[in-house]
Amino acid sequence: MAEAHPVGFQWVMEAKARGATVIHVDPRFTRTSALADTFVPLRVGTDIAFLGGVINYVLQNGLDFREYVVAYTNAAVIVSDDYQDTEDLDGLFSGFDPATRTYDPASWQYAGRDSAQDGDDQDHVVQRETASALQHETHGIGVESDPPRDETLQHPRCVYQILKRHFARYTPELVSQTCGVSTEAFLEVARAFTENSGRDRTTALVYSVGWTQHSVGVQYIRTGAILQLLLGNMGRPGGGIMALRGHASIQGSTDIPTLFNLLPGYLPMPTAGVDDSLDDWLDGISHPGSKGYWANARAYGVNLLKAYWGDAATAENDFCFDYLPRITGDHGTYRTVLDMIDGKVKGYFLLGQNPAVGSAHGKAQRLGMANLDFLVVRDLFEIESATFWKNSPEVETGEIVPQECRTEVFLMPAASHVEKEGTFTQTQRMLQWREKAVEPPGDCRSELWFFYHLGRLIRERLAGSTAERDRPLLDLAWDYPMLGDTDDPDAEAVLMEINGYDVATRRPLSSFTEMKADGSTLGGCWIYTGVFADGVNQAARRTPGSEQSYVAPEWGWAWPANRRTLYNRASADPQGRPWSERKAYVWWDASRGAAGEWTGHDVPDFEVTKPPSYRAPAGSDGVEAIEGVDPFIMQGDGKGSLFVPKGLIDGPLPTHYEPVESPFRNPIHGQQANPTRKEYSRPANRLNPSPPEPHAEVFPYVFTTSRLTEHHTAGGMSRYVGRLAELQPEMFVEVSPELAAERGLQNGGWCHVVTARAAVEGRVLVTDRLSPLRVEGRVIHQVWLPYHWGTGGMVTGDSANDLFGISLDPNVLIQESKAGTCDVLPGRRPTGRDLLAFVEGYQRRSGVHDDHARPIVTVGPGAQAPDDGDETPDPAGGT
Amino acid sequence: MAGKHSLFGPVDPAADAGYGEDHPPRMGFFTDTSICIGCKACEVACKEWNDVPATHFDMLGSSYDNSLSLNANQWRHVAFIEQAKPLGEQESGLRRQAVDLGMPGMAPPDGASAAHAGQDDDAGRPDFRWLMSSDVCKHCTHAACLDVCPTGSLFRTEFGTVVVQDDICNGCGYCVPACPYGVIERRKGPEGAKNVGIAQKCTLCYDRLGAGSTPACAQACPTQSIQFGDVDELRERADARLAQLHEAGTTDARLYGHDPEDGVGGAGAFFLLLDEPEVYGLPPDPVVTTKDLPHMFNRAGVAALTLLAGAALSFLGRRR
Amino acid sequence: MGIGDGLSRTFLSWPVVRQVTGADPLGRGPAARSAHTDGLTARTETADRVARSVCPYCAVGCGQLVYVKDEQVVQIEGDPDSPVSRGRLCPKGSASKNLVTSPLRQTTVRYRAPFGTEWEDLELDVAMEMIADRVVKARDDTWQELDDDKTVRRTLGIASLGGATLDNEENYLIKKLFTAMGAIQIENQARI
Amino acid sequence: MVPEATFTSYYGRPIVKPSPWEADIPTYLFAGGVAAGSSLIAAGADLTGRPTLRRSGRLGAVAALSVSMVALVHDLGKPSRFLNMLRVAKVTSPMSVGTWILTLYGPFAGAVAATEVVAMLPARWRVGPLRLAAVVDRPAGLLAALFAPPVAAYTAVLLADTATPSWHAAYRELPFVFVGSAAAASAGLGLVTSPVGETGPARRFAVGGAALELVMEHRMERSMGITAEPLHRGTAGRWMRAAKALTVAGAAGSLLAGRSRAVAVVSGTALLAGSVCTRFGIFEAGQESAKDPRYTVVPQRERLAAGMPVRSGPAAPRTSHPAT
Ligand SMILES: Nc1nc2c(c(=O)[nH]1)N[C@H]1C(S)=C(S)[C@@H](COP(=O)(O)OP(=O)(O)OC[C@H]3O[C@@H](n4cnc5c(=O)[nH]c(N)nc54)[C@H](O)[C@@H]3O)O[C@H]1N2
Ligand SMILES: Nc1nc2c(c(=O)[nH]1)N[C@H]1C(S)=C(S)[C@@H](COP(=O)(O)OP(=O)(O)OC[C@H]3O[C@@H](n4cnc5c(=O)[nH]c(N)nc54)[C@H](O)[C@@H]3O)O[C@H]1N2
Ligand code: SF4
Ligand code: SF4
Ligand code: SF4
Ligand code: SF4
Ligand code: SF4
Ligand SMILES: [Mo]
Repeated sequence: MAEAHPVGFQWVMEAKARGATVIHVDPRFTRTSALADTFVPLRVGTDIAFLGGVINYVLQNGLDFREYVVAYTNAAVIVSDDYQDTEDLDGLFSGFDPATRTYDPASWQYAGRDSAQDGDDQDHVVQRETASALQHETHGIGVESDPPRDETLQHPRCVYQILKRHFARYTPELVSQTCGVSTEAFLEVARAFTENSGRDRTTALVYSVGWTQHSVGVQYIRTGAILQLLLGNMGRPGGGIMALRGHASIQGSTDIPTLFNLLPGYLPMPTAGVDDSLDDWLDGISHPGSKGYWANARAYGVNLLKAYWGDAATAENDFCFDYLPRITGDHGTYRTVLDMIDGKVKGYFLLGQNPAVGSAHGKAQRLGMANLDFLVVRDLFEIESATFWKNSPEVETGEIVPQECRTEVFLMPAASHVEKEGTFTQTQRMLQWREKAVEPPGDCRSELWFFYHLGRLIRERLAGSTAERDRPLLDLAWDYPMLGDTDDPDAEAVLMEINGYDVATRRPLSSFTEMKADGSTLGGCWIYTGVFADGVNQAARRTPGSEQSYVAPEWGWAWPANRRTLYNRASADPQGRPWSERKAYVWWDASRGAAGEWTGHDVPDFEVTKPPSYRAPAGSDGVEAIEGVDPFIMQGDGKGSLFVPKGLIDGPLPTHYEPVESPFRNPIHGQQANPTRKEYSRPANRLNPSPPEPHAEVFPYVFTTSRLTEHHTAGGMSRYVGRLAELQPEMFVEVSPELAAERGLQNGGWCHVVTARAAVEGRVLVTDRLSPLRVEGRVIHQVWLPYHWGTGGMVTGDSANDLFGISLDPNVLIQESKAGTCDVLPGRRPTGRDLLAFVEGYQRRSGVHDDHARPIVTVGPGAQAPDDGDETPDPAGGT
Repeated sequence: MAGKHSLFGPVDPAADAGYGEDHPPRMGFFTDTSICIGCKACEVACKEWNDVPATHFDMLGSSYDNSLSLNANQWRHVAFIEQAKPLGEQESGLRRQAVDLGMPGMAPPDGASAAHAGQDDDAGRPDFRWLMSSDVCKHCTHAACLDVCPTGSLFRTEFGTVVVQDDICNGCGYCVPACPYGVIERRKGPEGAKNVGIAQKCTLCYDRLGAGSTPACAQACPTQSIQFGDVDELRERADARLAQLHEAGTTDARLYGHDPEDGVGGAGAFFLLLDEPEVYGLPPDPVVTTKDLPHMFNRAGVAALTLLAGAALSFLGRRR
Repeated sequence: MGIGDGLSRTFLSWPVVRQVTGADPLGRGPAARSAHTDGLTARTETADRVARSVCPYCAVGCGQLVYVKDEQVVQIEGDPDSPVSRGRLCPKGSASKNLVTSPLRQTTVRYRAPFGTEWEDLELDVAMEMIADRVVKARDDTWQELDDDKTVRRTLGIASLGGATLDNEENYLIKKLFTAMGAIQIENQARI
Repeated sequence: MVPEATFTSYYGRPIVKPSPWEADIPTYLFAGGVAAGSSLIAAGADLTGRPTLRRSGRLGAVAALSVSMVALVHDLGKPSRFLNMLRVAKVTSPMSVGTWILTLYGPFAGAVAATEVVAMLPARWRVGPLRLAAVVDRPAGLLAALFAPPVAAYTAVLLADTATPSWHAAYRELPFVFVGSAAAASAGLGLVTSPVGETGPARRFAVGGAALELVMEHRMERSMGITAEPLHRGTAGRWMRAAKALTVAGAAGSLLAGRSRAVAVVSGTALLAGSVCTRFGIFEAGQESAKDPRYTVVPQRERLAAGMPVRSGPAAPRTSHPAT
């Protein structure tokens, strides 16, 4: 956190100054470790084992916050007796189909639910293809409101007992063996965690991409969530799970997504054959019968369609629902890049992203771009993704010959953050408006300008077309006030459309509860409704922090409803009283209003007048079904999910799998790695062998990549900026003194790192911050590389991402770029054609050279069978 | 006004320099290195504000320090020290270690044991620490650079700080060897940069102080490792922080440069360190060179008289 | 003679005289000051205006104050009012002025023709027209009405990547336009 | 030899900075010494009626002074601002003091050199104001001689008043070394330029100067502790060894030079060369001492270990932390 979110880290330092214990668990000693009270080095890719150990410690010693757990989580719920655990199936859950490598979650359901009538479910295969877990980020799980419960938590099939059995094997000894952590260090963490949780104390968990960029990334976070729920840390001040997000508006670009599977406000992109009608689509979101605010999905969906297609969207035509294109599976960026290599994609827009450096498998990225009709790069600088035809490593090896590369490239200069106005949504869901300081120089323009005018030009070209396919473009509500000499669309007008307004009066909506499903209101992103409450740009609010409470509600605006901590109903006990005075945050005040109100430091995440004593009438659903003791109001049962019966591709509980590339056999289960992961097996995407495959020893070391405080991601905003470039001027590789001795590496000298994809070189930094670990009785060396370099800018160097292949978490299709295996050699790498031959030599020795399909399922029926991975059928089919 | 402590000893430097008694309080820095995260924001913010050129684009292989030192193009410098050292243990005076102590690659632990990684249950936590510290001009109470400057380019401001006047300095370079901390330097380049040939160092953002703002580096510092303020108050804060750390068992914490009785009369920018000063590249007991100046002039005077007398004697002798 | 701070200065402003006549006999303080020094001001004071902004790098979302003089950004520093950052910025945020004023910034359109070996220049509006033509053509060429008999009404021939550095308003228009166009492979950093 | 001291540093990087000065400055030190000594010799020669020695002294002084001024200006980072030196008069700055000394000395040395030149002109040209030359001649020469010793001595303070370990540690003896060296060198110049008949005082001056230099240099090294090391190492060591040899030889030669013009020229040259070597040697040693953190840390550590940190307060040192 000190490395990549330094200013955020001031709050950690402040907490530490006030007596908080700071623990850092990371494969290497970083700036964060330097300031932490305790640093625990662990082997990359083993956090589930580590945290699973803590969960086991909690459960074995009965240290959970019982009152919270019983009231607010699904611990008491009884699960179907068809359910079988990884403990029973050697690393698989019940419902696994080795042919498709997917789970049928029917057996994971709560008892009493007839999974046969589960008509509204998306097919689990489709779910995996469409990265559906990302939708569930806010969708909550589609389960019915009132499952059978045993509040004594004794029932053998209640979630609590299942959990206990599931994690029983994660003993301190197993943690030590798997993670390379001493049992003492582990126990210290477990004790600190539990001793600092409860009524009077809370523990916060902070993660970022050290957890997400794994083939089991989502389950990492699930493990954290289970622990935090068991300890009663969710929805409470100083608790929770803090996802430190990446770019300035990565949260915003997820909320108002430029993502293939989502529409604004986490509405899913409709799937062909599933969401055939508006009703099908909306029911798939609202899960009729479930509790919570998704019950109003119709209003959200209709408002979006109205915002898109304005007057053309009417109740009669289902508000132009048919205008939405349909997805049929995985259209993620990695899939798309492989399609580019196959020539299926004609045009590619890069809108402030530099995949030639930033995305896994750099070579595949660049070869894909070299096989387009046209590429539009919008950036501040002449980044590598714009110059792949000229100076990429493939030009050096002869794989791209400029005179033979047909891609037409437009490099369009972008306006910077001070040259345009608009909102960023930062990591805590807070929108902050930026004022425009100066006009952009030269031809620099904002994306707002570019897309507005591109749309205008396209619509001009199609004007008069009678083709049905052109209706969505021609009917598009594409009319914004223009500002200035360059005809910039008014960003505030766009924000107003996002917020939503009454169609007739243009009165801005103040809350999504004002959204109507009849077409009389429109709004482009329901969770953002309220940012223009009272017609005021709330994101531009700037009441100084020093003049308000620590929650600072009058600075910017947070979705939803300016709420700063989600699920904060859980900060009060079931009766609505603060769990303790110290930790008071939101509580029920019987003396307020007519019959009592929720109040506190934050906007209550609960209906303000619904008392704790409220019990839902039988048969109710939606908001009405949320009881006074259901804090998790977006979940189908209103409870925090310790066990997830639905919505996750790879299992209802986290279990330790090895990274896809690992030198070790999974010490816990026969199933080596995540069996449902996405893996595109093809010659261009060779992966290093891992046990039980032979030849894993060719790549004996584990490597991981991450960030430097001094650089930014793919380097576009740091390698081209002198002030930052000089701080870390060269690509380097961190190794422990032990590994340096083993491989003859000299501090300050050169080395190169090799995988089945590439060899990249860097200067050697020998450091005690990396230490060999003892795992399963063996010493394992971990190597660390920053991934910020490329061929452009003021300081250049090899790109660490060239080392990675593509294998993805099945839930969200995020690549495993935190763990791989490699070899490390002293000196500089070969160049030109020799480099290709060099890497090929490694492929041969490790047995992945010839057409190689690797076993993905390693237990049960179908184990060890070669698996072709996840190729989707040729999409360039019918018209 | 010049007084008995004008060359050495505790003094209010602005008053001593003739600003009268109603000058603003002395301003300075207390840099608490125990909370520095080594982010280098101070380096960058300083360079941005003061338009200090970037000149160094080589990796140095010394942990994350690629900025080398305080110099004409580096008015803040963050040091990174990797130490295999038992935490919380008391330091002896003179370390019995080689010159290249604490450098990456020094003294690898026994290859096989890997014990420092905390593998063995009884090995305890890793005996390793990473010290970071942002160094800067000390704005000495008795500033050698200022004292020796023959042009009056270096002067004492009303805030008690020491600043180069770029329009006055003739680049004589005298201030450079005079500084006991090796801070100030004549700018050699790059070509086209401003003030080439002129002595350069931290101004404690004199222009910003005049506008009532915080210096750029302190303003940026995410963790407030760099604390800016009234020196008297900072000294109190430093004492309190030291006491707090000692109480918490960090016995190797110590203050550096805060003592008005020390060799430079106390630094306007002082530090809380976690190890001996020289580990951070700081002199352990710096003294302003002009402390000895009267003595030096004395000796020179005697020498001059000796020369005169010698000459006279030579001529008084027998004519040959 | 050129003693002192310039020919126009009088004998009385000669620092030696000030040393002798003032309270600074050692010539360390007021006596040594130059006229230029007396006239120093912070450029934050002389700026024409200040825009309240947000750091463009990471998701912490630190507040920035952008000082503008003569339509040029002259300083970017932390906004002390921000409850997120309290005026502080990390090295990246602190380098923001350098980012937006970097001499390496691309300010004109660059075009690389198929099989080209060098960049060419292109007028902005020409480039826009060319891109619009290519989008329309690619969409026509790769339009897909059905997939396995299921209506899809889309193109898989146009893809886009990026969004996390952009404003919400921008992402909104991007998604809106591409969706209307039938392009679905719209992705950003949230996937990686 | 002092045993190798153990010490700690930051990656072996220097703590103090070496001066940015180059060969200009030792040249300046040397030339200043020659100028000062020459003015003294010239005055003595004037008073004792040694015209050649007087002329060579006066002209030598102004020539050396010119060399030193060129060297000084050349060394400035902003030579155009040379006159800024006269903005202030700072007693805390040896360079400022030196500047003002030179400002006093220079005109007289220049004037007396000018009168010497005038005296060399054919009599019919010595008309108008030039006639004044004869009047100012001796007073100017005496004043130049009066201001000359500070010129020779202040340069020692110039070096010593720094944090450069091997310079500062030498501050007690260095002025004597420098005036000795100045005497020897200027006398050397006299030996080279004047007939043996006039150089008796110069020879005595040379021997005395050389002796002073050698004796004080020896004492200096003994008092410097570890910071004397650089005087024996590398380039500086070579300069210092050469300086000693040349000065001894030059002094010995000058004892015999009364008879032979050739011996006088050779020994005078040796003395001049010896002085050059002394200046370069001490200059280099200082530069080296600044580049090696050892010479900054070890003496300070020794001080601390002995319980004698430099403090202005009462005898019992205030310790800031347990380790000191
Ligand atoms: N200075 C700087 N700041 C940034 C960025 C930048 O490039 N530079 N990028 C921004 C962006 S886009 C993002 S997404 C965030 C990312 O912020 P972070 O996630 O903090 O960034 P990383 O440095 O990639 O990874 C964090 C840590 O994860 C560790 N790690 C790797 N594998 C594992 C593992 O298996 N388990 C555990 N426990 N730890 C592991 C790495 O050693 C590393 O120290 O930062 C944002 N902030
Ligand atoms: N090996 C490895 N790979 C990783 C990661 C890792 O940890 N390890 N982390 C991953 C993560 S989390 C991320 S987010 C990615 C980041 O990877 P990228 O997003 O590809 O990297 P950036 O360099 O941030 O690219 C953003 C670009 O946007 C440009 N830009 C900035 N502002 C604007 C603007 O307003 N408009 C336009 N048009 N352009 C703008 C910048 O100049 C820059 O070139 O890297 C991923 N890749
Ligand atoms: S630290 Fe050096 S440069 Fe700074 S005031 Fe003191 S003597 Fe001058
Ligand atoms: S270099 Fe400039 S500032 Fe330094 S002493 Fe000389 S004149 Fe003064
Ligand atoms: S006070 Fe100003 S000049 Fe000095 S280091 Fe800080 S930012 Fe730089
Ligand atoms: S800005 Fe603060 S925390 Fe960062 S390196 Fe400088 S002193 Fe340390
Ligand atoms: S200043 Fe640093 S921490 Fe703050 S938003 Fe910018 S990059 Fe992130
Ligand atoms: Mo990211």
